[in-house]
Amino acid sequence: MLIAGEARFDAEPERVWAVLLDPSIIAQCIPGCQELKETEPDRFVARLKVGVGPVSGQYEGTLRITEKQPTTRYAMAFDGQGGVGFVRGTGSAQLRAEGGGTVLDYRCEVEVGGALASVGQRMIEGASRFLVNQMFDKLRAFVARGSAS
Amino acid sequence: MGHEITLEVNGVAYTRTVEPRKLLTDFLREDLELVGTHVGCEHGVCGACTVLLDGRSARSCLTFAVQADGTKIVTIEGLAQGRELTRLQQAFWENHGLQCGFCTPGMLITATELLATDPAPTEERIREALAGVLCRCTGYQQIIDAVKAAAAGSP
Amino acid sequence: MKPAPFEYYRPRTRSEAIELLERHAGEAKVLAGGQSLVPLMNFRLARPGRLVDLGSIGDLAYIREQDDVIRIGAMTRQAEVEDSPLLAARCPLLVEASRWIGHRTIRNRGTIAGSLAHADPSAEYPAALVALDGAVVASGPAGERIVPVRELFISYCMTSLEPMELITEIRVPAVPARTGTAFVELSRRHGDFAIIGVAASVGMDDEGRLRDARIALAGVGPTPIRCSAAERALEGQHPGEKLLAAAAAAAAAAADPGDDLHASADYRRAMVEVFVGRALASALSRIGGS
Amino acid sequence: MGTDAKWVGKSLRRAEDVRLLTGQGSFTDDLKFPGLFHAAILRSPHAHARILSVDPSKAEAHPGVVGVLTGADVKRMSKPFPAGMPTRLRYYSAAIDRVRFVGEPVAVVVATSRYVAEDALELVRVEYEPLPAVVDAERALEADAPLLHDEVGTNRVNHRILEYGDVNGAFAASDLVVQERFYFHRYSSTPIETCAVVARFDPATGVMTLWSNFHGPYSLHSFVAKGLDLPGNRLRLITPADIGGSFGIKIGITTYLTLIGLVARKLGRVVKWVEDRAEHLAALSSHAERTAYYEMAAKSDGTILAVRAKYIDNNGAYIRAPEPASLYRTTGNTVGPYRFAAVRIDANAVVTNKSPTGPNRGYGCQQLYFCMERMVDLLGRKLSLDPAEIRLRNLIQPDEFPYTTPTGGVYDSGDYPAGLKKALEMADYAGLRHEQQRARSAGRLVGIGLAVAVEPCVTNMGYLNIAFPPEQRAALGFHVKSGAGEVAVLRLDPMGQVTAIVASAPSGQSHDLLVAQVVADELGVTPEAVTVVTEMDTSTRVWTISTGNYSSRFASAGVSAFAEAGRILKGKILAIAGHRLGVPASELRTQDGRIFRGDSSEPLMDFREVAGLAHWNPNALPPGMEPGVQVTHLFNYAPAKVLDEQDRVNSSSTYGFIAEVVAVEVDRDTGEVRIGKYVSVHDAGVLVSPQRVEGQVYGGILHGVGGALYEDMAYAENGQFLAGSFMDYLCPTAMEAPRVDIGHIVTPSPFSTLGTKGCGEGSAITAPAAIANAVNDALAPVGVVLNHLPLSPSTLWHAMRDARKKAGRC
Repeated sequence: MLIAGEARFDAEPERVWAVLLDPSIIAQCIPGCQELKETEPDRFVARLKVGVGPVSGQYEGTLRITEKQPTTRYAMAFDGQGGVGFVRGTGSAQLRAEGGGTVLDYRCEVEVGGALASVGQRMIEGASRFLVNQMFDKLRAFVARGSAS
Repeated sequence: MGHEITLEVNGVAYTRTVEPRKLLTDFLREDLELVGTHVGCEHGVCGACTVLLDGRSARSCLTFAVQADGTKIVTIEGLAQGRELTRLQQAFWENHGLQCGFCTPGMLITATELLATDPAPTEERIREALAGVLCRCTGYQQIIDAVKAAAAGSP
Repeated sequence: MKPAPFEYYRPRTRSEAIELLERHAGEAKVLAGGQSLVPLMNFRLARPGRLVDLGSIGDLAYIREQDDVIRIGAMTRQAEVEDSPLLAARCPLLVEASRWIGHRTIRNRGTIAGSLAHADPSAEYPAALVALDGAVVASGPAGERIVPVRELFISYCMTSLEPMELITEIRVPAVPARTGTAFVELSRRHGDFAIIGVAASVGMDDEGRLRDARIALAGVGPTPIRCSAAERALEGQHPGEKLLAAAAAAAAAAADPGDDLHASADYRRAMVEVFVGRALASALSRIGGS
Repeated sequence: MGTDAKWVGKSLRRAEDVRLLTGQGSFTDDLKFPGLFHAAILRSPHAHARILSVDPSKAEAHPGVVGVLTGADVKRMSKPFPAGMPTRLRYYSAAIDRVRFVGEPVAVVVATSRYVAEDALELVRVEYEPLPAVVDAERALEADAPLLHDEVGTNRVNHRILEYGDVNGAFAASDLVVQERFYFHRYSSTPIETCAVVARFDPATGVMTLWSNFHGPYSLHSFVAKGLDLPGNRLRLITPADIGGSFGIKIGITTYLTLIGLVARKLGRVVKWVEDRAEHLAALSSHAERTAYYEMAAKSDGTILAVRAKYIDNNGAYIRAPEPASLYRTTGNTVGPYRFAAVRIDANAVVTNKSPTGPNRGYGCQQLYFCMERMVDLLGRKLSLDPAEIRLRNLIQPDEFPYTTPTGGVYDSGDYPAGLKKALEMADYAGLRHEQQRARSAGRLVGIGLAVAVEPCVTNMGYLNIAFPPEQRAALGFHVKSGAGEVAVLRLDPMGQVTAIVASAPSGQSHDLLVAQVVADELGVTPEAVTVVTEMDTSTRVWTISTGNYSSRFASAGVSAFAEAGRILKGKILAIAGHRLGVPASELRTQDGRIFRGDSSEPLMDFREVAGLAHWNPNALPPGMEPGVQVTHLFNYAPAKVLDEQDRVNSSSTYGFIAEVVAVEVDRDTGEVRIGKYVSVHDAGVLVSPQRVEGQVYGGILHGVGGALYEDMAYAENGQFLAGSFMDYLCPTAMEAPRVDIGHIVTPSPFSTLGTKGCGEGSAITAPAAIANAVNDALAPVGVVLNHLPLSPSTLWHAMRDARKKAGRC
């Protein structure tokens, strides 16, 4: 499943970049993230409690930053296992300055397995999009806060 | 964790303590040893677990036993009066309305409700009502014929 | 396939229910009819820590009319909606939509508010109430507020209700004079989730021009979709094949479907066009003379 | 056959129905056991992954948990299952170090309740390393495809090229050749009762007792014994009286008999596992999906000369016995009801990251006839021959029976043209075509589809050897197979009452009733007077390697066994009576449980007196006669011979015939298919109970309708299973079921005792073909040809849109 889109930020790419790579901020923006621990540079373990509507689950997993080109591009790989299945995938983000702000193009290739896929496939795509949007909304709020301060 | 519930099943009053998550199907089968109600999917599609709950058909796999506190339930075991089969049961018997018999509790309960509300249903109505119960043996034709026969039979 | 453990509460009053939701905000889930929630719990896709069962709150099941507004209690079963003579006369769209929900056995337990709160975009009542410009009464610790149904749905199975809020009533305007309504649906099997569903209502003035058309779609986006462009295209026009086709095409443009096992996005979009056409034709045919 | 049959041929009520109608049935999950614990199975969420570690400690510590079985235990306690083909592939009841399909068992947790066991499943920690997955069989054959079994070295785990007759000559002599690719998808009959197993191991005697709804045992008793690493006489399989349907699908239970047996043995507890629907759909069984390439050579008058076909069967992650038999079970009837004399089959069994396959109502036939009947239609279309006409030109004629097919089948009896003509007549074929013309000119998409097929019944074990190439078969010690039998046990108790003991583990097919009718006729009693016992117990029942409920056996082999047992028993009754009365037994007859001489209506003795004598006073019996009055009779079909060197085999024992006519309308806007008319004519030989036969036909048709239009065990490219609930796996309901008109023709089988044949697989093997032909006929005016299933509305709509686009471009 491919989730792609763009997110706009009212701040220059440098500022957006700083927010995007700040683990403490990321932890607050990933929906349902209860814990994000950096085990070594660019490697994290995470605990998530994700809920979309009535569907909810606990996941434990890892997140690796696999590529970093400051202020322009980064990529990551993630995987998580929960009671009813797993989620794994890769994502990349491309940043560019536009009209004083930043446009972030993202592409996420997400694979879902287990009961989530075999029973919940009807809802996964919609739910994933919702979660991605939720994350960017929060990120935008952080970026805005930073710009204001 | 346990909740005490009191309910009437096939005319018999029971009081039992149940864990909230216990499905009514499992309660009937395990706690009351009424194994005539069958488990086929546990997500409300196959209909094998259908019972009458306060006179209306309900999926016992989508109902927690705690929810049935204070209700009156009829299962397949409670349809016949003593050894006397109901007209519907008789019609199933005569029309080969069952092969393996596993969906039969759902079929009988659903058709019982249908005939109680519509004593002379059209074939379309019968099909629509029975569509809530899956059967993999009969292709439904002899079940539909049985319900028709029961509807047409003299009271 | 057995649900995970949970705490169970069975309040006797609304306020008791709201209190429980407030006390366990975020952890507690409302159990109304359970016909959507319990399957998810059996698969352990849903695992609420606490369930607040509304089954014993006495005054939540009713259907009555007051000042051309139909008021339906939250715990009114879908079968009761289906069977209601009042709704058949004053809000036939809801009756028609009910018949597409699962099977009778499901409708015996499923409730109208449960269906709205579950907010499955493929479900019938959300689309029907969007088309009818219905509203829900949301009751919470701060009292009651009226939420128009079109503001209720925010995404797949997500509503704008607060975690400690409860739908206690549904309000729907009674069908105005010289107005026809229709609910049509395409599903793989009888009783299945809609591949697409269309709720339509259309009125006609004394000159035979269409007025106040309202169209909502199920199954083609993360929420029910109201087809404003299609509605505008109909407003004030005399009905005709071309007009209906144009409206149907406009509705298809509003759809935002995805692919799944049963239907491609393209197919769903095309079916919006087909079924909006069918729904409008059916609604038009039902416009009474009086 | 019995011309004086009093009960055979009547539609009677079944005695067992009363218990089923009142909720008193006895299904496996209904049985009570003291000290019972409940198992739940942890399953792989990955299609393909290495298992790096399994840590059950948290689960073991969970309150209520008795213990956990992991792959390490399975490897230690059991042996890989045997396979019916030459292979190095190792298949265990749970994954050892690698998972190969979503839903593969990884661990078993046993607890005080199923609820608690499922709680603890979430506490078993498994570390996986995902591997690339492959779900498409043709893709799996490519050199760079992910390899499932390193020890095998290829995903093509079985391959045979079978050639019969002068294929090249026939192609050279033909006027035209039709070529096509087909895809027959994966679906399953999904019985409403899922699998259930209760296991108890007695360490003192070393006996493993397994209660389950397995409708075996046949050859799979050895399969389970091997898996459990037990001698056969230490494995006791018990099946209660009621099984909630199977249609072959529950044959997949064998690996669970093993797995639950292992956990019961490890933990020293009585353990029950009831498969839930999610487990059933993801991991139990289905038939093998088939990609097939066909070439059909014909003369310009429509005479079919030869077929060349390549079967690529997708058998999922493991080859589980009796697979890869879906490739070979139809060998004898490869030509169907047609006369052509040359066939070449390139048979390939391929493993992929899907769940393992097995028999599913029709076992190999639905794939065979879908392709064949589509080919005949395509040929007819090319030659502008009506589908009925081209079939009539190619059918085997009634005077040719018994007919030996080029592949070795021996068709016992039939009148195929009469069967097809009857179906055409019942459907008013000419009228339907006329209506179609009118509908078409009004722009409607109306189609008529035909399918004819030979229905093989009672598998000859000999065909299983085809999976081995001739050079291996020639080797000393090769396990040569043949035979198709069934066993009947019949006795008069000391009070003179009749008991029949059936070993066939019925799952709704009314074996009880058929036996009662047949025995009643043979002995001269009423069916109600016969008590039929159907519970199976491999330790106490008499059974054979082919005993069980599969391949439409019972009405053919089972009925023959009981008819003959009845005759033997009657012979003994009369011999005893004759001896006692001093009358030649040949002058005596039985009626209503009494014994008469000649035409006299004066009873001389009754069964009670005969039984009393035989049981209580055996020394008064004729010299040399065994005491008691009971018969154990093993019936075997003589034509069920071994496979010959040219791979020819009579793969079944009796062969029925099916002809169907289906009329459909396709909604041009939505692609929905509505079945307007469905006519199904069957030759099942002599009918013991017409109502039961009709029940089988209706049921078979709906499985075919489901397969053709609704049901799809769909997988994503990455191997994730997508149809994991009955919300997405779409079994047709009463609203989707067509009303069916059934017709019968009867050509008694000369091979079975009463002239009966089987009919259990029935129209499940023809309906997909008939419906596909009808849909293609409907869509012909819009230029759509569909040679794959399922025919979902979305699929049809896309095909119509693509055809429009293509037409627009031209």
